[in-house]
Amino acid sequence: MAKIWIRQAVLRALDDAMSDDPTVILMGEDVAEAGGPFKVTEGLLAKHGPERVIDTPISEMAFMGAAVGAAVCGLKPVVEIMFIEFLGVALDQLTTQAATMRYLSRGRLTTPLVVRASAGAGQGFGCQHSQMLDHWMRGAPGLKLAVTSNARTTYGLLRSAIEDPDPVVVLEPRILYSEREEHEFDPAYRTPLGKAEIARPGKDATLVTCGAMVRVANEAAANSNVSIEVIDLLTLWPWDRKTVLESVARTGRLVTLEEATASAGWGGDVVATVAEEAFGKLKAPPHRITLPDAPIPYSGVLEARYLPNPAYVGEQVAALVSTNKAPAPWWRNAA
Amino acid sequence: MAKIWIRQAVLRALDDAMSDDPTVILMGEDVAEAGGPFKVTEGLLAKHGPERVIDTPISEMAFMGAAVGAAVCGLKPVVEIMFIEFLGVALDQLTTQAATMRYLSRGRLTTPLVVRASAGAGQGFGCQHSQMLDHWMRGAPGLKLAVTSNARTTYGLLRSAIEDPDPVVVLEPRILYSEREEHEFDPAYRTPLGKAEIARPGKDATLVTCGAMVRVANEAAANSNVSIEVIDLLTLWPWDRKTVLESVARTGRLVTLEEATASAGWGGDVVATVAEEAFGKLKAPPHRITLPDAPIPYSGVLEARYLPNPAYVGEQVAALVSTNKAPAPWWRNAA
Amino acid sequence: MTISNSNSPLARREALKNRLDQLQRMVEIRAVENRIQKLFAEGHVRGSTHLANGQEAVAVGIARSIGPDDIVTCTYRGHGHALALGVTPAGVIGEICGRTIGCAGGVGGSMHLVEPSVGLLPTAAIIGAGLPIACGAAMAARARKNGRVAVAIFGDGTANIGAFHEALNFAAIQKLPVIFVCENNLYGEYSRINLTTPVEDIAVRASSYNIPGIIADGQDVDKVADAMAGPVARARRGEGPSLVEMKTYRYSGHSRSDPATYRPAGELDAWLKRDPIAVFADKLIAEKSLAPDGLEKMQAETNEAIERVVAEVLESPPPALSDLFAHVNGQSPGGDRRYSFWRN
Amino acid sequence: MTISNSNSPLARREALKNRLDQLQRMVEIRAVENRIQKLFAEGHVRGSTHLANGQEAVAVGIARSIGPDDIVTCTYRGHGHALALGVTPAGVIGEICGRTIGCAGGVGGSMHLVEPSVGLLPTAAIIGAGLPIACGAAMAARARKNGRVAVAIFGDGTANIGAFHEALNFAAIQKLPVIFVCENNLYGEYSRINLTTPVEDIAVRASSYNIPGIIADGQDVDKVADAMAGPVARARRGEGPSLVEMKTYRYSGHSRSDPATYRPAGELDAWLKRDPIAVFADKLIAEKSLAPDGLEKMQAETNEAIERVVAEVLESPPPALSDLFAHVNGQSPGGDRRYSFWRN
Ligand SMILES: Cc1ncc(C[n+]2csc(CCOP(=O)(O)OP(=O)(O)O)c2C)c(N)n1
Ligand SMILES: Cc1ncc(C[n+]2csc(CCOP(=O)(O)OP(=O)(O)O)c2C)c(N)n1
Ligand SMILES: [Mg+2]
Ligand SMILES: [Mg+2]
Repeated sequence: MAKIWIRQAVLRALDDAMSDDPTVILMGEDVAEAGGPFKVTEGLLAKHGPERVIDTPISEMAFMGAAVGAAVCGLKPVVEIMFIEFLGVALDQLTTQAATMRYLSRGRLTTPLVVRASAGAGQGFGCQHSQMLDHWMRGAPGLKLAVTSNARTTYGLLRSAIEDPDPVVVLEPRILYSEREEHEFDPAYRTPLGKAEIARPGKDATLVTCGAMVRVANEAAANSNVSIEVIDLLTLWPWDRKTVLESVARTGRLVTLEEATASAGWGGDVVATVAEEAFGKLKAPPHRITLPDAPIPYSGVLEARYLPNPAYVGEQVAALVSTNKAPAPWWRNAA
Repeated sequence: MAKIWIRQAVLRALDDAMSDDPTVILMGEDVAEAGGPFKVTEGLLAKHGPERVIDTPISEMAFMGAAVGAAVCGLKPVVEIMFIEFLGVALDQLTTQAATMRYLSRGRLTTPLVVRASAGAGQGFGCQHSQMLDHWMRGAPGLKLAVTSNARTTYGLLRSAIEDPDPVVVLEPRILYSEREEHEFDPAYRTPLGKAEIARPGKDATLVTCGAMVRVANEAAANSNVSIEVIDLLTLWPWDRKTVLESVARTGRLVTLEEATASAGWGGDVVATVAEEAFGKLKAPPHRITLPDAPIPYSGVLEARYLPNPAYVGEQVAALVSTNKAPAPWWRNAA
Repeated sequence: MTISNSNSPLARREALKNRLDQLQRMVEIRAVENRIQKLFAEGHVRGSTHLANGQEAVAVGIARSIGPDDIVTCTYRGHGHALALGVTPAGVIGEICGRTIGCAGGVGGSMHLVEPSVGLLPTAAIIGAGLPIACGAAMAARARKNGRVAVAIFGDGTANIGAFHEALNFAAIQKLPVIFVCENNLYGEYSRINLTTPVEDIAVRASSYNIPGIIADGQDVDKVADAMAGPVARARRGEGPSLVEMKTYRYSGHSRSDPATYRPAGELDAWLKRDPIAVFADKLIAEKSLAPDGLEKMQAETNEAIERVVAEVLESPPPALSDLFAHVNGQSPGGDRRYSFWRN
Repeated sequence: MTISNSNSPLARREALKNRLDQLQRMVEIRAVENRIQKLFAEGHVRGSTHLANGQEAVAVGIARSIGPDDIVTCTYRGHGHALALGVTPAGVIGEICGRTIGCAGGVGGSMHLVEPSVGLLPTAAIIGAGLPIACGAAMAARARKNGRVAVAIFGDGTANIGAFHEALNFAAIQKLPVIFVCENNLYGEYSRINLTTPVEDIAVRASSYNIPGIIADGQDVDKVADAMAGPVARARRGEGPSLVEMKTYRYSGHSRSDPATYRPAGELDAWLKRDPIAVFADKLIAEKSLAPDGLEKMQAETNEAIERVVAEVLESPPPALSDLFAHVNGQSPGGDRRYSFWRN
């Protein structure tokens, strides 16, 4: 097995998709000549040419909307939104236009486009460049939403998203780009949209998470004296109720772990769904591990505490399992 | 008591606020000369002058951002976003800029602005002009979010929002504007932000809702043979956990009712919070009454079915109370 | 002109090669808009609707100057454009009445007309949304090297939204085959252009993108077509986008609820004197292709035809509950009805 | 020039009345940027940071031409502007190192510098965000009738985002006292302006809004100030906004990680020949207010001073956990520290 950078999985997925399908094009700021701000598109311009790998002006609304029009007319655009926050100047094209195109045309027009966006905290980019913001993309039933978690799922989700007939947003935890991993690429491999994965089996509690938090969850589980089943949700919408409900049926306990505050996170929907469907079957209250209600701080000391870490997650789950009571979040005392 | 149109409560709140505080200004498309697309600002230009009641170009990003700058520099801007969907071209200024100003300036700068937006379905405006979209505004801890439900709360929430030191979004269910109600204005009255209200007491189930759905909930409760306690959440963030938890402690059952799909609605957070805090104390599974996962249809026949109505809500709650099992949503069979 | 009563959008579009049919289409648009006003009063129309009577020459002039497989994005004020491009009166009126016979099966409504077979993407209800989308359609045409163009139709007030600026800049730097057509009817909702826009001519903004900016008389269908010809040819040659401004006027208010009292006295009358239908009818009479009383006849026939369509529409059922769940995404019921531009 | 070592942003701003202090401030900016580069290498800086060495004349020229109670919005490339406006080196370096001594207490970072007492709002990390915000500051000034102005500082690449267009149009129609200053350093990230923008001069876009568009040599602090004078006076007179384009160049890459290999050979060298510090030093020598070896002395002193600041910063603690929850909203801990512009 070769050790690769996870950013290479993005590059490889885009390269393979473009090689397999001549209608796939890339658009974004500095994705062509410069090979991408995060170097995930390096070499694609030389290999696939300037008509398919396109540098754009700083005009998210224009190129997001252009992707919609291009998709409707037969191309498969992959748009890079450098930091997910930048969708705040272009959201309309994605959630209001792309997501309703199929519906309004009664199935005659589709928008098979992919929005790739780096997201998440942990690197000191500050409060305007570190959020997940997946909640902006929920509530638009014509739109699908996925989050990558390692080299394999990065490759697999991107390939599936590009082949999907609908608009799909793929959030790529920025912090993973520069991580290394043993991985052998399989061009035929796909991570199916809508399916969650059991990242690590366990008996005492189901820990549902996604993105960069999957590593945190796995590490917490590995070092825990309770048996934690880690589920990587992978697709946030439509999410895999079956896998989650079956796991909770086995473990009897549910914990969600996400990079979002409670009021915006997907954890609310997951916990609510389980509370509705598995009523009376839980041994302990469902529990959400979230971010505190504060913007993301720049200071490394603060950001390290702000984000859930393996030790904290381990304590929280262990406390839930041992007491069958929900533990208080760390800030209940700190604040 | 005089019968008034609910739109008059908006007008009166704005007029009184501008009379009490010379720093309050209004901005929006056609709010001045024309008196507002929904006629909720009629007469304000004549009374308060063109420097305080300002017509804008069709430039949501510009006037939303101008409101941020004006607020930071000592004015109290009230911005009208005609239909909440239009924030899709200006969201950055609200959730990324306004919401972080206080934090980034360490409390030296604040943005006391109010965004008023008409929202919600029921009038045949179609899928791009009928959403609530409150989820776009959640997950930004510097920002507050409220929804009006009648003449009193429209007046009371707007006055509180304008007096609040933080940016506040007030969603006004469009369908209420043209409803009439017995109401006597009290200029001293405020609906406090962060407090929910028990709209109708009951013993068998707690029905948490907001906005136009409060009427639906009240009517359902009035015609039900089970005793339903209707809670008007009023503020969606920060929401009143105490009132909800205390009610559920009394009734032992929780139902949420909202104009949103399950994956985006605030119901997930409310149900999750109750499932966490009231674990083991519920007689029946918590239950969410939501919209189906489809865009809002234009056809009156479809939209009437798409939106929860009193009969349906009544059946759902009654079924939950009588069987202590969660009833299936209407579309489980229809779809 | 009976062709215009065809149920084939494509055939209706082809008919515009005939100048009499162009006049008839303008008459039809006027008749449909007037009838929709009435249908509103009769309670058959929900929400809002935005009439374009007075702007018929712009719609027909554009439609006649591009082909049915060129792509068009338009706005909520799209009834006239939809009819001009070929959508049938039943498709338009049916949609506005929320019936299955409508061009979006009754789920879209007045603001969302659509007909892929004549290049019309779903009209957008968000200001500016159509301009970037047209850029993308143009990118797809360029990728296919098929010489097709995209046309984005929008209003004067839309020239103040960010998407306008970004789309024109993007199209210019990418040299995209797209024509941006601004229908300057002097008003954005209830605001006259001078209250929101510091320049009188939207076309001057073309200089910010180093592209041609052209101004045309929007009340003369021939002048509209002439103004389109150069930009369309330029786009097909791969030389990039243009901004074309059509000076026109909407006779009614912004939407159903608007009496348009904000208009200066005499403004409407002055424009009525140059009514696009009368202007074109006079030409055809001078050209001897229309009898002196030809217009009245045409209007009478058209009104009757529209009444028949209205009857047909009101007999058409509303969508079924299952339509609510159809075509939401690729997993939804409704079947694969995907339309491929430039493939059939 | 010792004044520049003052800990009072206001005093540092006042010092700019003195031409020698203007030179010293430019030297300080250069020294701070170079030191930050080093601090990055030393691991004291997280995330990204965007240096502006080469653009010092623009920063000092703007700061000297407006008052401390005029409002400024700026971007992530704001170290130089913050220092020029008066923020102390400790406030800037401290923030970039995430220490409590930083101007945002260490919670903001390199992209979010702030100092209300000299009119600097938190610099924004989202392209274009500052332009509409400056419009609002100008509205507030106008409402107070206090003759103050707002200045929005942004880059050439930002001229392609919607907020630029909307803000200029809004300011023009409202005749707001705001000056839009575009630092045209020829690059937006790694893209040269000609690859993203179909016009060479951003200033030509002023014509789309019927406002003055001015182009200035950004490497000569006096020319920068001259270019600002007219627009500032015009704004104070209530005659509306202007767009001022400063032709300048950034010596380093877009951000820490960028070696700027995309630049044509010789371009950097050509600009280095007109280094703003050298250009101004030569003038002051000619004016006899600076000794021939005065610049070297000044640079040496400044470097020492900055080293002392760095030592002070590295001794400053990171924020406390409680700072994470302070000033999130009105109910948060942290106390009422609200600053009122034009009230004190
Ligand atoms: C982003 C956005 N803002 C505001 C509106 C509300 N709105 C609908 S039509 C309209 C006026 C548009 O004027 P113009 O562009 O001149 O087109 P016209 O209606 O005159 O054809 C406005 C402001 C909208 N639909 N979208
Ligand atoms: C909306 C948005 N899109 C993209 C970015 C990423 N970005 C940060 S700086 C930059 C280049 C800006 O270039 P310019 O305006 O010329 O300013 P300069 O960096 O040259 O000072 C870009 C694209 C952003 N911060 N916000
Ligand atoms: Mg108009
Ligand atoms: Mg630049």
